[in-house]
Amino acid sequence: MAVCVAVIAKENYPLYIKASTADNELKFYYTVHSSLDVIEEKINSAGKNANDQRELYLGLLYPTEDYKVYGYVTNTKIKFVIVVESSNTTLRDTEIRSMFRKLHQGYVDMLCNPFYIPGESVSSKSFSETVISMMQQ
Amino acid sequence: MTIFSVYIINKAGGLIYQHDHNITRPEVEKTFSYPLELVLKVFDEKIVVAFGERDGIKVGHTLLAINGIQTDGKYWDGRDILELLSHEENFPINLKFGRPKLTTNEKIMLASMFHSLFAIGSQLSPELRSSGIEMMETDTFKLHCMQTMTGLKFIVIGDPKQAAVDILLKKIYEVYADFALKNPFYSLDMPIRCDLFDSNLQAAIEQTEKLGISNV
Amino acid sequence: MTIYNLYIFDRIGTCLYYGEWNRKKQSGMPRDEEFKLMYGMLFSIKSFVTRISPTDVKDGFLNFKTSKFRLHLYETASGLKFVLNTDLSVGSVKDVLHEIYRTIYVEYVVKNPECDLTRTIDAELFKQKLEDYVRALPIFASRTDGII
Amino acid sequence: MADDVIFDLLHSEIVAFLHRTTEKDNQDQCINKLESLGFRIGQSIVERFTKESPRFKDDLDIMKFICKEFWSAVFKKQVDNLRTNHQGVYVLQDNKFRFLTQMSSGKQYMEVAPKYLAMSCGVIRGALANIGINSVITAEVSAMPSCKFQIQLQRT
Amino acid sequence: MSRQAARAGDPRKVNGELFTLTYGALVAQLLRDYEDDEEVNKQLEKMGYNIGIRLIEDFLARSNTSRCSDFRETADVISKVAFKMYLGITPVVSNWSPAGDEFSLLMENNPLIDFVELPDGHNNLNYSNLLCGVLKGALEMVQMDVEVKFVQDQLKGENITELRLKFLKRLEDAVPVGED
Repeated sequence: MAVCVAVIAKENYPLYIKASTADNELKFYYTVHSSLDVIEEKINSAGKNANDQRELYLGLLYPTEDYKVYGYVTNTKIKFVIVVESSNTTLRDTEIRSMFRKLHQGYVDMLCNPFYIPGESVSSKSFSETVISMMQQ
Repeated sequence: MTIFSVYIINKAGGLIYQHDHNITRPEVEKTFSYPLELVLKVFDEKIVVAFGERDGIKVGHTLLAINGIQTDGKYWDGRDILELLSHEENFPINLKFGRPKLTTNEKIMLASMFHSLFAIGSQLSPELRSSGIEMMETDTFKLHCMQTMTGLKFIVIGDPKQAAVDILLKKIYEVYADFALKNPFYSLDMPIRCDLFDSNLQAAIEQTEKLGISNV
Repeated sequence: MTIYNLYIFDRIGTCLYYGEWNRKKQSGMPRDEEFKLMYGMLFSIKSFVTRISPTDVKDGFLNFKTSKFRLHLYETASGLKFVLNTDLSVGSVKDVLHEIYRTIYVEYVVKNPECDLTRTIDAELFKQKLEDYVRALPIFASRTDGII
Repeated sequence: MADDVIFDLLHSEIVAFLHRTTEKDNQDQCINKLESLGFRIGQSIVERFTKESPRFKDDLDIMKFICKEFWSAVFKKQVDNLRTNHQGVYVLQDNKFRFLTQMSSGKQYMEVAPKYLAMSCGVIRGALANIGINSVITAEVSAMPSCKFQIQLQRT
Repeated sequence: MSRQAARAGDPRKVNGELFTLTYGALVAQLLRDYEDDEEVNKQLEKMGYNIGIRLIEDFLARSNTSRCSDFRETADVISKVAFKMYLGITPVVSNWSPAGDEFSLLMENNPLIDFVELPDGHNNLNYSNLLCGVLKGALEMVQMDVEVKFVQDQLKGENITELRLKFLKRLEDAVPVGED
């Protein structure tokens, strides 16, 4: 399903990034990186608009030839990015939303581990399992 | 209804009469395998259940007999009981537990204990000119005490629901006056040993027990 | 009806609290001696009751009465003893004492981290709550109020 | 509710533990530790509480959230009064603060009140920090069980 | 949907999480301060003991339980009443010793370890050791001297969390000074 999942700290450095294949990791690193500007833009523009723009899910950030990049930002300014293949037409908006919800829940639980130090890169086994399950569906 | 026992205590706290009327003490016999699922301890030179309850055996019960033979305090057949029960080869073993009958010494001790409790009860009174303890209520019995002008205490222990105990106490006082005091061989403050006293007391108790029933 | 006084003892006999309302007579000894005598008496009564009882006791001693007052005991499984002296017209106060334990002692002593559970209670809030509670009881009536 | 009790007792014991394991003349260290424990708790708890909620509009929106939903969840009631000077200082008054209600209604134990407030200050600061507001928080008690929290926002 | 409705969680759950998170923060802090698993276990047990001697009063006041005179009864009350009341779980009572003086409490969902992933190198840490102290302190107040320890822990990859309680002795009521 997802080919890349990333969690970005509020200061815009990656806390976690996972690609479906190791070869692609560097490539997606750039994809994710360039999506951050779009996210910032979306958040800032939302602030000026009406109340209904205050959803956490940001929708499709941008499509490329091969991929679609989706974004989500929590109230604590943690950004989630999910990259899927453009060729995958079975994925609707609702599926993407539910993937983000799962990711968010996983992140919240991970943060609640008392031994995790907020702001450090994520090494939790159970969080990884959540992400991997999203890539294998 | 039920009257359990009667005590008469002289003004010095000495027990001068005691009668157990209607006491059925619980006894439970059970064969145990090793290890014993009860915690026992030595208390007052007897083996007593400290913790753990099985089939009617309760905390506080005394070990009365082993394999049908009575225990002798901490010992049985000349052997230390706790030691005996710690060895697997002595099992299975049949143990009889229950509340043992009070010995005469214990009754004398309890009487003198009550004698001082009676006085402390009065001393700690928050109200002027209080008597000592006249009635004591527990979940298993009620104790009634009447002290005469001469300092003699008549005590009746009965079922918590037994009625008319105060009448019985007065009656016992009369029986005492008629059959102990008036007996030329009775000397004051000494133990009462007198058949007529016994039989009249018995009759008074039985009458009270019947009265209790009709009152319900 | 009248409440004379209340003693609260811990499991080793320390008097944690003493309060008195319509007490008419003092014991004629220093307070701490009185506490020792009271606790000693309760201890002996409990022992007396378990020995003399014809059957197995569960709660054991509940109360005694003299010609002038009734002493009530409520003991928790943790060994706290609440002792209330009332006049003779007052019946069972088990519920009252349980309520003092549950809503006042537990709330304002046990849950007050500054209270040491083994020492005399000095928490004002506890004392005030207890005072309010006792004075509002139907069985509390000062004789000076002219109640017959 | 019964499980409030274990939380209250745990809180009291953490305070007592840090109090007895820090030196008498260094009680600031005890307060600091309580504060930093609270900070970490605040970070986690706010992440959970805001999981389903829409994004905040502005600082005031955040402060209202702290006074209502957050306070209710953590301290079992809402803040009684919220005031601001519109220059980044907010004063939250709670007339019956959770950790003081069973201790005193008046001046008794006033001198020990700070250690029972330190963790809470940390929790609030941690929560605010995680939703993007750095702040300095002080608690003030003039008569228990009432308590005032002053939150000074730090703009960087 | 109103903002309130969106944010206000189930209060019971929220409170449980607050407890779990606070406990977690405490353990993490102790581990930083003491750096030694055994020492942290010891401190946690001590703190638990202090909580236990207070919690028992709340428990007795709420449940109106009288003193237990049998360890099986104790086991039942701990599992079905106390754990249920304070942690919302009912551990399974099992593995009784032949003499009836030892049993285990089996927990599948110990709320203390929700979210917790133990860092490497802490195999001797009994993360939930507070519970041992709580039980020990509480039982001591009702005249039971009991040894409590963890024998299995899901945090260490075991299938279940197992707490073992061993009855040591009955504590006697204190005899007042000057009495027999």
